[in-house]
Amino acid sequence: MIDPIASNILFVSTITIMMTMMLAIVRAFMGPSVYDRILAVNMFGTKTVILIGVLGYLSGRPAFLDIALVYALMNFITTIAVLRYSDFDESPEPEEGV
Amino acid sequence: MLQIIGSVILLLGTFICMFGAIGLLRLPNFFARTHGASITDTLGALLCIVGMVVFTFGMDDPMKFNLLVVVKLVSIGVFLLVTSPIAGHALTRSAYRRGLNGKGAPNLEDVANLPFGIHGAADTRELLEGGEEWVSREARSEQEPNNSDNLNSGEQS
Amino acid sequence: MNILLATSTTAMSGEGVYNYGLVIFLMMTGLYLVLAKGNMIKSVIGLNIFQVSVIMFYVSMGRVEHGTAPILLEQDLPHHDSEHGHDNHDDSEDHGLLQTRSDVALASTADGNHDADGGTDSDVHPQAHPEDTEANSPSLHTVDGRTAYSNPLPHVLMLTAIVVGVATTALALALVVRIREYYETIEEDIVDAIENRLQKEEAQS
Amino acid sequence: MTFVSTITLVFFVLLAVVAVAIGKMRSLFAAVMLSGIFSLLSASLFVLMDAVDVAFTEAAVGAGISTVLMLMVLHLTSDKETHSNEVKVFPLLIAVLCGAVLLYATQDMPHFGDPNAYIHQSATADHYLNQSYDDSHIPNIVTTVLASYRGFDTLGETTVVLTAAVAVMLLLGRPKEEEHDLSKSPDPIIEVGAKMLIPYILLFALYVQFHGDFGPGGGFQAGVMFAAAYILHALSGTVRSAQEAASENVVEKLIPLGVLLYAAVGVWCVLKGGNFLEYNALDPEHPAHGQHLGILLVELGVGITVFSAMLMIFYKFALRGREVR
Repeated sequence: MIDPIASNILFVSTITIMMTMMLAIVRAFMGPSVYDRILAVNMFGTKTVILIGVLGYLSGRPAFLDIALVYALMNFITTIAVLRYSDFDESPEPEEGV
Repeated sequence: MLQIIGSVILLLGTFICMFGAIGLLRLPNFFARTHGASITDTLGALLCIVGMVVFTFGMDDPMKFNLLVVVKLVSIGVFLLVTSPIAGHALTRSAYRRGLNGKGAPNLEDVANLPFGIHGAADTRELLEGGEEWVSREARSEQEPNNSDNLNSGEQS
Repeated sequence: MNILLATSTTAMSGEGVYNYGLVIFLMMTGLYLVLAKGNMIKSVIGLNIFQVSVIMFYVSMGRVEHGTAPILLEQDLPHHDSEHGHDNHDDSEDHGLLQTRSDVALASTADGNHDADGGTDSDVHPQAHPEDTEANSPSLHTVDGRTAYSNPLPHVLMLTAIVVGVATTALALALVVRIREYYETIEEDIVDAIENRLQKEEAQS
Repeated sequence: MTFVSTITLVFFVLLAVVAVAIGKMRSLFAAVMLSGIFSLLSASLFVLMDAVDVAFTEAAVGAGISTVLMLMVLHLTSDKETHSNEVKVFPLLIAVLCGAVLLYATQDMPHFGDPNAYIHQSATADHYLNQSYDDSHIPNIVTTVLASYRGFDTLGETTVVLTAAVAVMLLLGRPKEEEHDLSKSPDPIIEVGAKMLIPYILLFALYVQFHGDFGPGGGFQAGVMFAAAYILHALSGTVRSAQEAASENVVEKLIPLGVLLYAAVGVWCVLKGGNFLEYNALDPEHPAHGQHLGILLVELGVGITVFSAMLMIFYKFALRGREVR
């Protein structure tokens, strides 16, 4: 059973997380350097973890936190991979955004 | 009641995340932006996790596989706490070594003079000698041009 | 009730067909990338977008409003009875998806062996009081007193499709790597030009 | 519209925006990073649409393995689009026309989330939802359908993974070990931190493999996660160290082993007097036990194949090395 007040607060939290995600997406679009994008993607991943957790509570089935755990893990692996393989270009100058 | 407390903590965490995201968007350069991202990845995310744990303790119904959920939450928290500083460190370091200059970029010579440096003073000195664009002009003029170790060469001392 | 619904009326539940519109937009973005971009990696990314859009299409078809994931709630496992006639949805007694598990439960209570396999995990804790849950919780997936599960079949199809998709993507990327090693480019038109020149030279010699 | 469907709509729109942005990015690296975001968004959407197993797979595959592979290929090839970004009329025309036709066709489609839609009324859906627990005593219907009702299909999909892995091995064999880029350890902090995590990742992968009957998860997801643990080992240290943990020879043999295990379960069913992959025959007294056993073994086979195929594909790309330009 989920308290109605708590449920409303969860709604607000979900909206906040989504706004956070949108801000991160904007940063990923803008760049300007590749590292900004990596940072934004990394943060977006963390926010996804939390969003999926909150959604689990909202739908009353928090057993699905497994997915969030996988996300936390994969996010890390992606970041490390990016850093291993990111000798893409010597010039760190701004790239064109959207 | 625990549910309300938990969700309020969660809300606080999400707000901190949003502040961090605003920082990510508005701060002037990469090194400053890492602050915003770090806040969301550590304090914000952890508050969210703590909120969810408290929330779980407030649930008293058939969905009461609380222990497993709490274990999962705690492992997510530990995971985030371990991975995001590592990722942040690696990212900033790699950006720094790749020569991402900016007003926020620390002066490596100053750092080298600190007693502990970035990874100990010796290492930082080595960085100074083998580094790239971020090295000061004097140092760069001295070093030979073809010394650009790539990102992966890392610590070989 | 087993007739294909040819027209959608506002009286029906559901939220319109916006999902299909957005899925088609995604699909066409992927298609455009595949067709228009000469860069092979960009094409592969376009294929991935296309793939995700197809997956999204299937999964969105499997969704049910107020539904939940197709992992049976403990209250729906056969040792529980979750029949709660709510109220006035008189015309929907034969929703296949929403069919209660309670009739199954009644039919199978004689088989006392159910608990031994499925009910031992902590996810399906047997001390359930579904009555309380359904009366109080705002986030329940109960329609007409029956739990609404989303359709598992699209999920299964798409789950395997994702893994196969990444395997085939790896194959495509391997081809891209080989092309790059041979032609030293990953742009289609340059590869074409090189091929043409090679053919001409062959014809001349 | 409920709250959840509103969020779903917002996510759909975000997904479309990100897709367009991917198309517009000149830098392929940025496009790959954005496709990571795309994958995360789509997985959130899967959770919103109650497809937790699909979300799980997308989480492990799309956000993890796929991005890693893309990055490796960018490293091996190049990361810039050389051509300008102008809109090409003919492909755009085709896309718009196709989209218009498809949009026209959606008028007859059932509404999003409509429980009266035919897909939910069909006999299969009804059977899966109402009978699967009695057939196999597994609460996760997706697992039952995947491994039991549609066992043939999954066997085929596993074979496709095997085939793709073999094809990648054929294309990218002949490693040039001296030149590859994971021959040096990157950073002690990354290395130590990753080493701390790897055992827990493996443990969690085992949990996903064997808990797939009760929650989201199963062979596909667990296989990818096992592979991810080894990939993390390679990325945080050297490929050499990962190969010491799982040598290429062994991995190579594991790829067909999983498919063979899967098929062997089917043959076992035949020998027991049932049809191919009819697990009921495995335990005639308790058909549900037979189902459980069969599903467990089959998922194990899938897990082994997916793990070894993904890891082998990673090895092949990692050991390829960049041509000297």
